[in-house]
Amino acid sequence: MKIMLDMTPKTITERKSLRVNPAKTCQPVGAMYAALGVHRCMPHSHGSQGCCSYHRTFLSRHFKEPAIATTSSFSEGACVFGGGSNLKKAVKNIFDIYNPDIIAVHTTCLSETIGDDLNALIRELEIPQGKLVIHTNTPSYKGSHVTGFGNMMAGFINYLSEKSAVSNGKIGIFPGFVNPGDMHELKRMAKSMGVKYIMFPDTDGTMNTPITGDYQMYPKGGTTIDEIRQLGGAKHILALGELTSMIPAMEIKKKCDVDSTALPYPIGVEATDKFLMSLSKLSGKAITEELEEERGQLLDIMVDSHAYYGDKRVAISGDPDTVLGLAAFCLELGMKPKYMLTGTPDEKFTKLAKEMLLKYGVTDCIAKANADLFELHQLMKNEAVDLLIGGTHCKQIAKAEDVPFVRAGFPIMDRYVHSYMPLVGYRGAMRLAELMGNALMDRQDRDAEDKDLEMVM
Amino acid sequence: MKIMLDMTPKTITERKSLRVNPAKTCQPVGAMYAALGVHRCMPHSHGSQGCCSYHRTFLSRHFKEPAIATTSSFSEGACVFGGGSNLKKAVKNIFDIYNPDIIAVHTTCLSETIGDDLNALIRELEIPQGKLVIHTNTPSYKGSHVTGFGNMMAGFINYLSEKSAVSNGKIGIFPGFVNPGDMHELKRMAKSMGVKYIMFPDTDGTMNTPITGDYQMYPKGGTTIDEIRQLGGAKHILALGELTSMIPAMEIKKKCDVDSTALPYPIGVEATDKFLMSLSKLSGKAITEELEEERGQLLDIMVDSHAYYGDKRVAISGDPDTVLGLAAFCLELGMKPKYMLTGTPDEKFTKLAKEMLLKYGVTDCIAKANADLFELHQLMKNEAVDLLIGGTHCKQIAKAEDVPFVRAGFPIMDRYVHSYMPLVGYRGAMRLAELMGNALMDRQDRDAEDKDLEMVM
Amino acid sequence: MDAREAVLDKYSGRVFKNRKDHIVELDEAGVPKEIASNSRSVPGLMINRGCCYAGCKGVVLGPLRDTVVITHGPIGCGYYTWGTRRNKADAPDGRNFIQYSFSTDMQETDIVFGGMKKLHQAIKEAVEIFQPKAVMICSTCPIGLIGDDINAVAATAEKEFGITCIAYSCEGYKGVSQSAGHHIANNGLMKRVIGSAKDEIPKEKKTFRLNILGEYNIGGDGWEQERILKKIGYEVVAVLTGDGSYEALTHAHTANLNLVQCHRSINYIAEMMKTKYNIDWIKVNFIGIDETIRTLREIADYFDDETIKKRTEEVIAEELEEIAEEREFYRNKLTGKTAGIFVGGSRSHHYQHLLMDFGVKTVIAGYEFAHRDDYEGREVIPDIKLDADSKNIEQITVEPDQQLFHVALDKARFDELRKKNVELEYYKGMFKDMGDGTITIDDFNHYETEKVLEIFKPDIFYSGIKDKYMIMKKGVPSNQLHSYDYSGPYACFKGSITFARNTYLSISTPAWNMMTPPWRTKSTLEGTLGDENYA
Amino acid sequence: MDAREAVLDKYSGRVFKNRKDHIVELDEAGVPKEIASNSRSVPGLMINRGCCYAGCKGVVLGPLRDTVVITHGPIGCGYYTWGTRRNKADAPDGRNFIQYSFSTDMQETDIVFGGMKKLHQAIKEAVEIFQPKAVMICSTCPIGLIGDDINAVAATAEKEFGITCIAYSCEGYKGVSQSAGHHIANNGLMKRVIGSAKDEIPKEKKTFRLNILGEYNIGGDGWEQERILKKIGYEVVAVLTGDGSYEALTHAHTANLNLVQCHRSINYIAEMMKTKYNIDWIKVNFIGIDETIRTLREIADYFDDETIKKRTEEVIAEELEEIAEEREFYRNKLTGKTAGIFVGGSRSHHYQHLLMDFGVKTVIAGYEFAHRDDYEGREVIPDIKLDADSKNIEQITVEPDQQLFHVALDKARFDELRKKNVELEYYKGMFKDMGDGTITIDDFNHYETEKVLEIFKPDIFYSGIKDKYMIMKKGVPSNQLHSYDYSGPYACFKGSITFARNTYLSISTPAWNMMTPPWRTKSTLEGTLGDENYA
Repeated sequence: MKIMLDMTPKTITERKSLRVNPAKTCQPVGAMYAALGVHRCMPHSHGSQGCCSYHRTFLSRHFKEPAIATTSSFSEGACVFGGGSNLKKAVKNIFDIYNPDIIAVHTTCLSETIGDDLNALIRELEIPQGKLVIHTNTPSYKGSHVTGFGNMMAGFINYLSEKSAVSNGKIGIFPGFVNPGDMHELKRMAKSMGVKYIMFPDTDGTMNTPITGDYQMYPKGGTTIDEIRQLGGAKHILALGELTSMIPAMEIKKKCDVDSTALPYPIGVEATDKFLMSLSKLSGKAITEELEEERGQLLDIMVDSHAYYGDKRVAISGDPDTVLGLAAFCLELGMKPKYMLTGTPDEKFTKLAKEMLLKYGVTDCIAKANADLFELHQLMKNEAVDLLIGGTHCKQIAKAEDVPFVRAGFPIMDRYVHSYMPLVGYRGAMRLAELMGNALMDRQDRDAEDKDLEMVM
Repeated sequence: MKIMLDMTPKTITERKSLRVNPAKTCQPVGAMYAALGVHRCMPHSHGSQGCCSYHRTFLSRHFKEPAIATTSSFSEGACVFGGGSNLKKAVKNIFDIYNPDIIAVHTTCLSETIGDDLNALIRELEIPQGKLVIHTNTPSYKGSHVTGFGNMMAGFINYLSEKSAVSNGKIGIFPGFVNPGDMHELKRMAKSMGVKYIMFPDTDGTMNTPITGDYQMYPKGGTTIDEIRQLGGAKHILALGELTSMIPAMEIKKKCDVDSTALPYPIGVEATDKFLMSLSKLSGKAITEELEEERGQLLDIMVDSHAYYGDKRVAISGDPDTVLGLAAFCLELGMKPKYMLTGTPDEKFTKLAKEMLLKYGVTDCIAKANADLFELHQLMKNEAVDLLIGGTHCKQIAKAEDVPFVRAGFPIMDRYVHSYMPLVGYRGAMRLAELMGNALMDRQDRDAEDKDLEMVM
Repeated sequence: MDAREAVLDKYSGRVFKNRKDHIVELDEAGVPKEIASNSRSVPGLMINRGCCYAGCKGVVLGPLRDTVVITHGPIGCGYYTWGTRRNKADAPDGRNFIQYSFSTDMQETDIVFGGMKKLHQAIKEAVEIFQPKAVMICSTCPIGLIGDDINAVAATAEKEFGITCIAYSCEGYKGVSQSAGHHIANNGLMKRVIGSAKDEIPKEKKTFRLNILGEYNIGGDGWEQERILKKIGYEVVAVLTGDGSYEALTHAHTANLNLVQCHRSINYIAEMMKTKYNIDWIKVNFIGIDETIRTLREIADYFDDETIKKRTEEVIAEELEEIAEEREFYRNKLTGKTAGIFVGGSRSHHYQHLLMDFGVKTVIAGYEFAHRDDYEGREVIPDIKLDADSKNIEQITVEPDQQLFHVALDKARFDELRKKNVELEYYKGMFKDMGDGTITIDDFNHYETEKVLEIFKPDIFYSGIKDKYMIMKKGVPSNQLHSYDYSGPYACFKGSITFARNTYLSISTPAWNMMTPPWRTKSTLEGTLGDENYA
Repeated sequence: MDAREAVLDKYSGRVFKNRKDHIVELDEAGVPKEIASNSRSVPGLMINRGCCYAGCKGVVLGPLRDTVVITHGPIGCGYYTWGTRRNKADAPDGRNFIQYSFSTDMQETDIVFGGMKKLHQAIKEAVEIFQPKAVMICSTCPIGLIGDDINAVAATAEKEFGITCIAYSCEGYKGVSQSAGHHIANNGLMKRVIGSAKDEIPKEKKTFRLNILGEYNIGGDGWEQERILKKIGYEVVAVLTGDGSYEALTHAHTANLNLVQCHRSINYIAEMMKTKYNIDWIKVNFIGIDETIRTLREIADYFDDETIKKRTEEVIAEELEEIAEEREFYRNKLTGKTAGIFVGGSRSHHYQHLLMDFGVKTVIAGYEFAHRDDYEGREVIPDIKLDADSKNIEQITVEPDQQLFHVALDKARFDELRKKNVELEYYKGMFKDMGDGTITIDDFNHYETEKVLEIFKPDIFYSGIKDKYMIMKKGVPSNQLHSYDYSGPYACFKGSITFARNTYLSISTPAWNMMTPPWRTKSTLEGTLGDENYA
């Protein structure tokens, strides 16, 4: 029988060199996304123009929003003589024509391999009064898009954040590589408590903008340059995503001696508890009744619907902190993660996954970093699951194996609205519970014989 | 071939007397729901104990929450001698044992047929100091649960609302027969604008309560008795649901000379615009940037995803104002309502439906009040649709006809989380767009040949 | 203050006087206790009982799949009994009315001017559109008051449309609970349906033909019982009424033995079939592993056939083998837990055995609408005084049908079986299996449920949907034993595992450990700030 | 200030000097204009162009379904070209690699120490796991710099694994756009694949064997063309490269005629096959109803066969009949609208015809990576001066293959066809179909797109995903002509209706009328308060 992904054999053979159906992409696109979370910032890709084109496309496909960015448009000559001249022209043109307040340059595998010294190149630029150019190094052959996201944040901090003798009392929140809807929800929770914070980066207001008939190249959202400066005087940083936000957290310590606390993405009950308690401890503000009520509502839902999740085996693929967060909530719902896979090569993922699984006594879950979807598919062919959670690229596996599929994480290229909606916080967990519950119950209904279709569930 | 609802013939024959698979239920359950939206109130069913049992069950199945209510437990003797004695005993016991602040009595077909004079019976009760007993008449053989909801509101107003020479400046909001999640969203919008309002009734906080290990028979939510009193001095009432809220709107006019404006449920763009503009006009408060931004985001989503809705034929079944609201948003998305059916017998529904359809140039939609799901199914057998929207009872039709199905309205007995989430407001419309979009796109994916399964959509 | 007193403590005056006799503490197994039951509920107490209509249409008649059951009255009652009871049915020919709800949807004018014409027209439409095997009519509260003669309408329709048409005057206010409705439904079925095909009784000595009475196939329980019985070699003539059919019921008189699963709802028919057709009945219980084994052996014993006995043991062994591993797993997980059970008729008794199979002790149990015999055993029946509410329910008497009379079981064999505690023409009731300080409540209410939860702190509490969410808000896992929480079957061997699994999942779902926000137990100032620090 | 000046107004200095020659206003149809194209983009301008790799792997090689195409480089490039271009493929035997992405996922150590070993190992693994018909290797930016000899690796692998293995040095920085990649891919296919089966040319006089060149089967366009062509009586030997296969390409030399759909991406192969095999090519256009008719008639004319000609007219009539009603409907809805089209190679030209079928006038058009001939017609080719970037792209020359040489078309017939404007060995370019104040922009950028939208206010603007959301934020409907907004096919008769329908839905979706909140145009104090008042 001819089926989807028919060339994937069940037998798993070791692959040392061939990557098939990756579960990660390259650093620059993460850097571009981070830069889009800064107010009046133009992300700039220093390399061939294909990179910039691909990254803008990737982001537009997920967010259904314009993803502005420029490129140094390397030609063969630039490879020989270095990209300095292209950067210089580009920066001049960008300020002339698109007039951002800041240009955030990230490198590519090309400019990295050439060895362009961005520090030097930027020092030599003529930058208009009041404007800024900063950069980060994002070699595509190291880490993944998640690494690039952190590196770009570190670039901003390195250039802009100012060490301060006295704390400005604000809490820095690094939201991690999440959706505008998540950042919005993180801010709502902080606002509910009256916490003074700086969210960095912040794509809520830049990558989920209204349509009005009047296109704004720089919408009113995004972390302001001033806020990034002030991060250097923050009281403390909550660095969400124990892998994602590590690089900028180390940078802000190094540059401005601001301490950070690493927290998991606040997905599910305990991780959200941790986030709120940390906010509360640092700010001295109480966790509000409103939030406590949402927590109780979430638990109410979890208790009410537990039978539909209990012992269900789940495969989760995506970015490392997202997979960890989703798995944590699945465990809280009584589900059993069977596969936890990320493409990002970072063994810390495996360590954290194992700790979490151990806590819930789950011993037969395969947790792997530096993995790909071809492997996930092969694993699923050998031992099936009840639910698959991941980005759009998993849909073929879901179809091939006829497994219920919940879209969560990056990228979701084949559905709408997701980027406006949170997965973080208690409200986000309610949404996740609904998505997973519906997927499982829809399947139960689909597979039910007519005599077994239930009117009440 | 044996299929779901196999006894439903395609040929439609006229039925004058036989109701098959109803799309409505009886008044008392609506009255019970309305009373559950009042703080420290015990709904009381004056009739046989089966009514109360069924109604509590119905509400618990939809909300996954306790639905408290007591009954007069009519026996055959009560039918002969009248229910006064039962009511008297009941009221005493309720105050003794369950200690509410107010008992809200509604009648049933039994006590109505007997002819119990509730005004007289209540006048004769010994009511503890500071406690209240009110009532409404909800004969099950008139209207539907929607009518009962309005009647119970009118009962509260009739007993409690106090006419005032000077306005207290508050806007009364009658939310209609909607979910706690909707009421929460209505309040959020009003709060965002700084409008002083009284929401009546308000099940946000009574029918979506947290789990804490400590059961509260009377949770902190619900409209307070004092607020219902103050409704009589309200500046104006926004009566949402042009059919649902008509009865209480007329009652508050009659009792306290407070004017009301009838508005459709704020489902979709224009209806939400109307609601906010009315709030703004009445309160003098501006519509906030936050809300305007949500509106723009909603429209952005609608534009981005229009191709998946465009020209899709949709069947909508449910309560009259809900069907009108859902149809309005479907039309705004470019969909074509093909059937709009409600079980509630009220020709105003048909009139409003036709006006709305005319505005969008849709001429082949069958809009019917006093209809049932058997008829809907027969219609769908004759001319198919692309999407079915309604409560759980539609699921068999969806399975029988293999039509994508979105659950919205009452009752949803076979899924979780829905009652916490809004359909009203711009955020509610985003959720609806996601639900409908996913249903349509999931179907496209399901039916796609492998070669046509799209990675980007 | 013992538990019973603590529960009653809040009540004063008339309520105390009423309720005190409905609550019984069972100190020691075997000591007989009397309980008040099957009497009017106290108005204003938030009870779980339904009405007569619910017992007649909702429980007994609803499951008949080939019959159009028209609810005659306003829309509500027909609506609420539509697809909500999980009495599954599967019509091989697709003629399945279980998915439908039929009603006359009475309007105000019908109440004023009478609904007989409307009912007649509704029957006409039902027959024309659906061509069912039979039409049944169930009236709701106002019908009795306005004086619609539904029997007359049914008789006319039967003649006019040439189809069996039976009316049930099961108005909601009749009796004190669903129980009245069971009785009315039983009467109607006995009078008009059971045995109406009048086919001859097979005369061969050895036939193993059974009816299962009081099995409504909730979650497929009946199917599981049929599977086991057929595997052993029995023929199931009719099930009353789970996945049942009018058609099968007309032949029910040809069975050799009636198995009574739910004693409360169907004992009337068992007795009447004994009188009319001399069919013996035994009280069975397919809920619980040991109970299923006991039941199967007793049925085999009844027929006293070596092949059947051998096959019975083989099937028991096979089934036990299949569940052995999971049984052990869940027994380990559940042993030592305690439970409460508040449900309708017989389940509060049946499920105690199933729980015991997994080491769970039932410390609280109660019936919603049982009679004294369901608690104390049928020996108390002669002592039960009927009150006015029960007297109003028609009692029918049947006469032996000499033509269709079965050969009697040998008297000596009967006595022998009884001596072996086979519940032949007998039900022992729930009390005999309880004791040890456990408590039983008849017609339990919301307040009492809260109270016993606080006193006994059970690990899980089985009740219905109206209680469920209240119980869980109190932090106690709660599963519905009316609807099996949309799972099942729970009957027989495999069903016991499904039940144990659901119970285990409900008790162990992680959410229970997270109910209290951590900041309520430890100050956020002492809270850990993540496991690691980048600083 | 005319439109062109308005667009250029913001530019100063070098940018102005560069861009002014890329923007052309076409006053009058038929007046030749020169446009600068296929030159380096200005750094910092937000352009829509991709890179050489995108043209080679993304466009030309990616659609081959039976071939494992390994991207040699870091993970990104392989990832972005995975499942995103909608070049549909359907392998009857399930051997379909279209759903897969293969890469060497180069790491830092590979960059430092070279990636040849890794590539070799990757090929080994690909062959062992997937057993493809062929392996192709496409290198990305760093590969050229670190000096991996991918041709050597390919040659070794070919020998070692006994499978065709072809390397393409299509590093992203080569050339100025995707265009360089097309050329590199074309060269590789010509050198190693096309005709490699070396099967004899059928000698019978009358065979109607076609290749379709430059058709990538986006949204199934190629399938629709094949359906029509087969219906008429043609045989399609190979499609380059939509739903294409290595296998079919090896036999492509046996076709009698090459149809060139996308001139830009594939004209190299058309020319080389003419030289090597003497296969004539004609520029066709299956986009648009009238264009499809014209194309079908010209192909029939080329073969000059009465049966084919007759069948052509029959098929045209049939297809027209099928779409007549909808064509009329959408023409009524769309007539008078204006459009802009900014897309890659030939579509900005092709779609103008399709739009005209429905009465929509294209007022702005631009190519992303076209050459002068795509604008001005092939007659300007001799005048085109190659700049350094283009010179770096390998030019290969092929020699006539005497054994596989086709019989030449009669010279007189050739001239006759050319006289009838059949584009035999010719493409007229886009300009000849424009004029009347419309504007053309080469290598359009974000700023210019915004600007022309403001000036021309078109009713719809066709572009790609990078522009789409910006355009719509400005209130202008925008559909993607790279991916057809996940719809299609748009080709031929039925496709035209699908296109018209999508266009109509995009223009008419009600949301456009609601963009401005009503309180922005009328004070809420004047706002109507509902239609009715209960007061």
